[in-house]
Amino acid sequence: MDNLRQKAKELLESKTVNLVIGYENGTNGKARAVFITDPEKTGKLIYDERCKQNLAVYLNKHEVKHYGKIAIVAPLMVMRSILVLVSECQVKKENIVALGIGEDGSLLDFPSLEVVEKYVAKIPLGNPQSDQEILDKLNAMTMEQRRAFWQNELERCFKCYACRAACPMCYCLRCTVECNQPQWISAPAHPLGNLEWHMLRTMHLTGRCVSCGDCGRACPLNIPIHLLTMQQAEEAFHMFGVRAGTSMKAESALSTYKPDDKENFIL
Amino acid sequence: MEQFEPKLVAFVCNWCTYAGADLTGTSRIKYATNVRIIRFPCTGRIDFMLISKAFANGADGVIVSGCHPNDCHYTSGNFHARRRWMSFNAMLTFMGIDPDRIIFSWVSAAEGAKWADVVNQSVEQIRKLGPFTEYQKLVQSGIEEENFNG
Amino acid sequence: MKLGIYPGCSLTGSARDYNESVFAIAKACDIQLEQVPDWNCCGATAAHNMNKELSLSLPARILAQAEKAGLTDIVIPCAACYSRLMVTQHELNNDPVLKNRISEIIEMDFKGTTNILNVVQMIDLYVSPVLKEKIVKNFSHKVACYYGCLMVRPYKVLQYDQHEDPQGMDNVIRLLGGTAIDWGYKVECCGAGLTMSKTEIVGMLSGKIVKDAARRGAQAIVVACPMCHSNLDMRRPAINEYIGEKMDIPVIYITQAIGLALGIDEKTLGLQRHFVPVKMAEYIPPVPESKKQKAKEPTNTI
Amino acid sequence: MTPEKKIIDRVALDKLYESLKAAGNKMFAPVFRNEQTDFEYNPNASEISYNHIQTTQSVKNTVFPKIENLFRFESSQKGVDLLNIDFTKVPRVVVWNAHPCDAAAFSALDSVFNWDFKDEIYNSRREKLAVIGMSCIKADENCFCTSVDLNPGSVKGSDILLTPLANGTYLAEILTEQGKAIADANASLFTASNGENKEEVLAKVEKQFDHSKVTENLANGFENPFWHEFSLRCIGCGACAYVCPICTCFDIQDESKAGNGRRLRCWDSCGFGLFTLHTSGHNPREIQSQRWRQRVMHKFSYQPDRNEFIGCVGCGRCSRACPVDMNILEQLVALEKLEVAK
Amino acid sequence: MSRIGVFVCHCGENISATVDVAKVAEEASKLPGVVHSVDYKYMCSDPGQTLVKEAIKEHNLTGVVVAACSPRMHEPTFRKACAQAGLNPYLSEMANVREHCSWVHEKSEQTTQKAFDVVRTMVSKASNNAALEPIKVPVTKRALVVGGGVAGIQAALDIANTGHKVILVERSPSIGGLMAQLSETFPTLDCSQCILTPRMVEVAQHPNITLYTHSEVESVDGFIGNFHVKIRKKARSLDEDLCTGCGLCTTKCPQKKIPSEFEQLLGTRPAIYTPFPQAVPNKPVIDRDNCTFYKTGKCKICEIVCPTKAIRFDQEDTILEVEIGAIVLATGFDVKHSDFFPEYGKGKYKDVIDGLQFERLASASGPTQGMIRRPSDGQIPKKIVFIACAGSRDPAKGIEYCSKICCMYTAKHAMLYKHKVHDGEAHVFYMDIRAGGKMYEEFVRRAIVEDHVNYTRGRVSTIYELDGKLIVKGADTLLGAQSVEIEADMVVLATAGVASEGSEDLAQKMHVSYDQHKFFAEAHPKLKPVETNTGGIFLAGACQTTRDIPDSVAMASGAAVKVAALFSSDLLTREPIVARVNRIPGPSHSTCVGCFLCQPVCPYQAIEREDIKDRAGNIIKSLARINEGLCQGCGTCVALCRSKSIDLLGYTDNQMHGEVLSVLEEAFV
Repeated sequence: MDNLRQKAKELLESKTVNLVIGYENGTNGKARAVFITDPEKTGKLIYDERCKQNLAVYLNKHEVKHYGKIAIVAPLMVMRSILVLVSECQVKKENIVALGIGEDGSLLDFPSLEVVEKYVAKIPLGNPQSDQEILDKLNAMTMEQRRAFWQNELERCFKCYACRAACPMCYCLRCTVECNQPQWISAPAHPLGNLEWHMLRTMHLTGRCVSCGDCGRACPLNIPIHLLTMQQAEEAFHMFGVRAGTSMKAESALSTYKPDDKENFIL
Repeated sequence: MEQFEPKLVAFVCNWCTYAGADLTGTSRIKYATNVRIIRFPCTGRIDFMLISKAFANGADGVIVSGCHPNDCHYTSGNFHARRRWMSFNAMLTFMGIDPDRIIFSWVSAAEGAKWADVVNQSVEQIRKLGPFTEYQKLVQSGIEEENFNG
Repeated sequence: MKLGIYPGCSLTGSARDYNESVFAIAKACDIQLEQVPDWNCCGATAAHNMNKELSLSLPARILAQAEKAGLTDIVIPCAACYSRLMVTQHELNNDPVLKNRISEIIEMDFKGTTNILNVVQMIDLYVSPVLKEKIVKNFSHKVACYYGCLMVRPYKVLQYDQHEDPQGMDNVIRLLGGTAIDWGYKVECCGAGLTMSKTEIVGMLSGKIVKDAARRGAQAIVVACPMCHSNLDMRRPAINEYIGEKMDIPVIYITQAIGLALGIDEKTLGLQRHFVPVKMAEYIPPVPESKKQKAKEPTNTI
Repeated sequence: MTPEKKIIDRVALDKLYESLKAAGNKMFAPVFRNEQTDFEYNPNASEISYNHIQTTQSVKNTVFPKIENLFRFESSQKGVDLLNIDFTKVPRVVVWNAHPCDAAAFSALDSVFNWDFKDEIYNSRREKLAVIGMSCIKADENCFCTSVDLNPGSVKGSDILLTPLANGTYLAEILTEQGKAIADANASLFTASNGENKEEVLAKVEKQFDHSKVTENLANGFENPFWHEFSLRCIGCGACAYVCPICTCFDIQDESKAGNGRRLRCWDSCGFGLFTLHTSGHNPREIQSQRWRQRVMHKFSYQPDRNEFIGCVGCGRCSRACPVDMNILEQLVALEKLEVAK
Repeated sequence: MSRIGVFVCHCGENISATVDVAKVAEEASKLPGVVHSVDYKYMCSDPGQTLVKEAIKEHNLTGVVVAACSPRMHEPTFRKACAQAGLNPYLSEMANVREHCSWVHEKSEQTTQKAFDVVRTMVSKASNNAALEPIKVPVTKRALVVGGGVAGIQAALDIANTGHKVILVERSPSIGGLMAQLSETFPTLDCSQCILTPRMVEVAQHPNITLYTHSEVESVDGFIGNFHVKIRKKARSLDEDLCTGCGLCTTKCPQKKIPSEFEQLLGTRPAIYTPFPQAVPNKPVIDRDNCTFYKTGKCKICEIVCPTKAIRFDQEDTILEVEIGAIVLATGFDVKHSDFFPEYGKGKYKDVIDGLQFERLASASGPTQGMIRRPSDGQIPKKIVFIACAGSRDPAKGIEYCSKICCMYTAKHAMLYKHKVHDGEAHVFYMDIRAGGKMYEEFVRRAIVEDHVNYTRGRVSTIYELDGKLIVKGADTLLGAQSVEIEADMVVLATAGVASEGSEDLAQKMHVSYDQHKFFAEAHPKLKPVETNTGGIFLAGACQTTRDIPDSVAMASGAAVKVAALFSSDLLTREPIVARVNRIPGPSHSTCVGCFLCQPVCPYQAIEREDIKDRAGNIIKSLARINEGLCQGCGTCVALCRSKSIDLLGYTDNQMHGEVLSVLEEAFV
């Protein structure tokens, strides 16, 4: 933790970066994002198991971009999100300093994002075990059971779009749900509208989701929507052998192909 | 009782399947009347949301068809489409929406007979599955309940 | 390695020697052969000319029995049976309606998933790979491999070997250290089903086969079909009559050829059952001490 | 009317619930499900939660549902016909076991839906609504009703306010004619009270700030850098607005097929980037800090000015729902202390 | 509100026989936006089109829907009609109620209902149509002809003679193709080389033709009028400018026994060789696989003897990049060889040869100087059997089609044999004799009547060798399927003609479609036989299906005219069916967020990066822009774009979405 604060302090003092995004103690025992410009305030920085939010979501935020060069406290899912955002031209890699956090919570030294790529390449990726267990349960169910499960869950959605707002990859200026020529998604939060919205979100994140689970955590109604994108992340890996957030090259699952991709279900 | 006549919509590419369906016509091969064809320039153009729109608007089944791999008039449209469909299929399966409602196929401009088979098979398959009520009932549900009875 | 086997009528009757040799080499190569339980006639050769449903139901029941017994792969030494079962599986798998109809008739659930092997396919899969270390003495003879019709035709259904010029047995013979001659009658008709009704035609058709093989210096005709065997072997008198001279070229089963190379004695292989004597002296390899005694017995008796 | 006080015990309480339900009312009561307590229509008496501090969503759903049908339309050769909602079909609803903050919120909603245009649909729902309140005997660090002129035992907005007493029975304050009607119809379930004092059982909620001071500071703090600092963290979702008992922003959506369809009113939020986007491309609230400011300003400056009420009942739901810990109380306290140039 | 006219065609009886066209027209008139709806016997006819034109003026229509045949048939026709009536052609749509409806369904309520549904759907599309302006692109007036056979030669010469530059690419060391290998040609029996070689020389000397032999097309990018082609010039190991073609090297080369491809392996050639004496260009090439120097590092005799020191052992393949406006594919065909037929010995009988080999035997310049000698022992065959349809018309062999040329050349072969071996006996086994063509039937009769060739109608089941003879076992179906056995000295198989090797790869490089037999597919079987579905690429000769010399030459000239037509104007107008990235007012400028995931999916590299700058020149935003010259309108990027910022003109999201809703609007009957 001290190394983290120290490193952040140095970066701000040396003007290497103008802003440090990290975690601080929030209200009522929660941890939350903090934005530090003053080297003296880096003492606020913390890192512990409460620090779950995917801070990469801020990198694309209009106000935040204004700071130019930014250092960001980056546990694995943040590293991967950064790589995705770079590969999708949303952040310039020279503008990002990743304050990497290792599995054990220690500070990692990342002189450049290329090093991050190498680091990520070495780590076994996949969904958080707890979530994967639920996925396995769901996959073991019958089609009918799964339908019932999701219908019950998704009907509750009231479309506050916290899932969208919390996701670093949902950075579109105008989301498809906001198109009304044509009306791709029925906007009202009725069962069809909700199903269409969550289908769309899931498909648009297929091959781009880094399984951070923030969409699920953000949902005020505790709908486990993160399972949808996590399942797709696994599918994409099994079907196409690609995982999002492993490289800065633009090779997301749905914008690339192999001539010999399997197609067992096609007549 | 009279047997259920499913409604199917077919999203086909202009160069292979649409031409193939034309050939079915020129060869006077007969097939079921339940399908309506919508012509796209390429399977790569077919947005997955159109498939769900078709269901939401009363389709019991959807056929998606284009050029065989390597035969795409635009060289790679069908490859990209294929990945999109694979992902879409996987998602539907996970959400418990029967992917058998969608029939994917490759039909070349030379396969007029195959098109007829694809259509007939699909119609039979969907007829077996019956009307896609579980999807269509989503459309009306929700509001009246909320407002009046619930 | 466990395989199902459907013997059919001939292997338990006129072609016992075939049956014996199949089991003998299977044993030698640790292939465990399990009979399809409660099997019935395959309907060859008459049924499909008389009643289509019957001709499909009979084999369908056999296959259903195999499925029920959990036999995923079954070997069918008799080419006629092989043909009937293959045809049935092919037709039913391509016609769901008919499939259901037949299932009703046989009152059994027929999936059509069984993997059907003819004897050469079995050899290719499970015998050839181990031949090298098991051969006691090369079967170094010049033979004419005769395939006939049922084993390779119709190609559309069987999808086996190159039907115009099959090589399956030729390759096996080569593996055994023998020479398979190139000749003109590999897949010509032997008269097949006419063996009872029109013996003289069998005499002519089979005659041409035997004659060509003989004049090209083959020491034996190698077959994998009981029908061919009986026509070329049992009908030899009629053949001789047609040719006008006595042909003594023997007709042996591919399995017997293998057996000999493996050093299995001729009785176990049923060689003594042939009508045209097999001059064992020419064929039999020197056998291990223990069996010397046996090997010396006169062997050209029928 | 002069409020009456009665006593009702736990068993009778369930009976009262069932009898109201049996009387054809749609009961809207809190239930614990999916790891959260939230209101539902017509749960069984046994399912109802009485020990929660706060529900995820407010009770505004009963009068202002997340989506509602304004009217239907059908087009024919002649033209388009509008088919209005049959208000007689609007059901009687009893809000059961709502905390004082929720009960109080209704008066705010009333003025929002009536201050200029009289919203027929809202009013028709409101008329058929009865509120059975429940004083709070516990609160948490997100509650601040006392800072917005309410308290854990406020009677405002309730037809009957129940207060759980130490002895397991409930003090029932019958506050309105409608409440009286309910009590009378079920007289047998109530017993007379003998001056029980609810104050001692009520939750203790410290007053955290002076809202008039906040309002005053806001009036002068529009350009204050405070907004930028405090809202950098905000990711601009609609969670706070959707769980808020008073937020009433909505969006109009038409759904039609082959010229027939319906017009729907759906919840919306001033926190969304597109909320104020003009067709011209101009967006008066271009960045999140401006949107967040709007939310706070609206509740603590504009509404007090325009409608003489504070757009907040201190229920603390937004703070609980926020995925990034945008804590409203924390900010109001800071705003009270904010140094602004007069 | 749009004002749409609906025109339902009877197509004679073709549609009206199964569809109640009057009802469809009547129902359509009730659709929202439809102001005029009629049915007529032949919409595509002149009066039919006039009907449309007048209606456009009279009802000032904003859209037209013609319910008739497939748009692939008549869309252009009606677009033109609309244009003539002053309506933007892209405001017209066709409802396919023939190929997709009346022809595939029986007469019934459902069929009529379907027809109506299709019409309604297209009405909805038409109402979402926007007027589009054709895109103009410049044309590079240089043609590429791939393949130097007679078709390629003819196409190249015809184009060159219209005054345009032509590049002719040939895979082998010399042009000439199969025709150069033929002895005589039917039905006139004139010498093939005598008529071909002058044309070959003409190509070599033509100022407008650049000839690249021993070369192949590496890659093709771009689009009609603007192809960018890479040509691999394989190393000849020779400086072509220095080489005089004296041929000394070829005579001195120690390697002499290499089977000659040109002689169909019946003759031999050295390692440095020209395929045949009249080769064009007459410059040898070193066959590196068989050259002693390349194998052992020693020899270099050719280098020593070469008077002009033209040998270049270290020469490497070179890649030429050229800008091309139009391409003619003339890659010809191959014949199956005798090893394709197990029943005929699978190539193990030396004296069972294919037709092309016989051509070489019969050719005066061939390995036997025109004497018919059998390959095994050089004896003159006294009894020869020709088997027609070897492989052709044989589904079991995977060649269902008729190779078309075999009947004729078999007759020719039999004749040539009889002319050369007077005491010989020639038998022909055939299925049918297909001698359609000027003087063709007469030619076959001559073989039978004058030259006494024995024609036997029946198939040959097998051939086997016996005591140096080939036993041909067949059946004579005209004599009651009586089995025939002929003891022949030599057998000639009229083997099937198949797509030339590598045509599949080439098709994929060129983005042209091909049929199940790998022959290139024409754009329309009758009306566009020389066009392909890919603009600017045309077909000549046997690469489209096997054909004989006159057909190939005719087709080549046809393709040449198409090219000339394309080159006749400086600007080419292209269909405006292209993708566009939306633009909206600032500060956003577009809903595109510039993720550029669309870039890798574009097969034409048409998606570029555009930087929006403020007045100070700082980049405000980077977003995608489509190069309309390169875009071919597949729409893959459109479906991929998450923010729906790209749309495809002519197939917009609104139109496709509208179609889906509309097609499902009414209950089916």
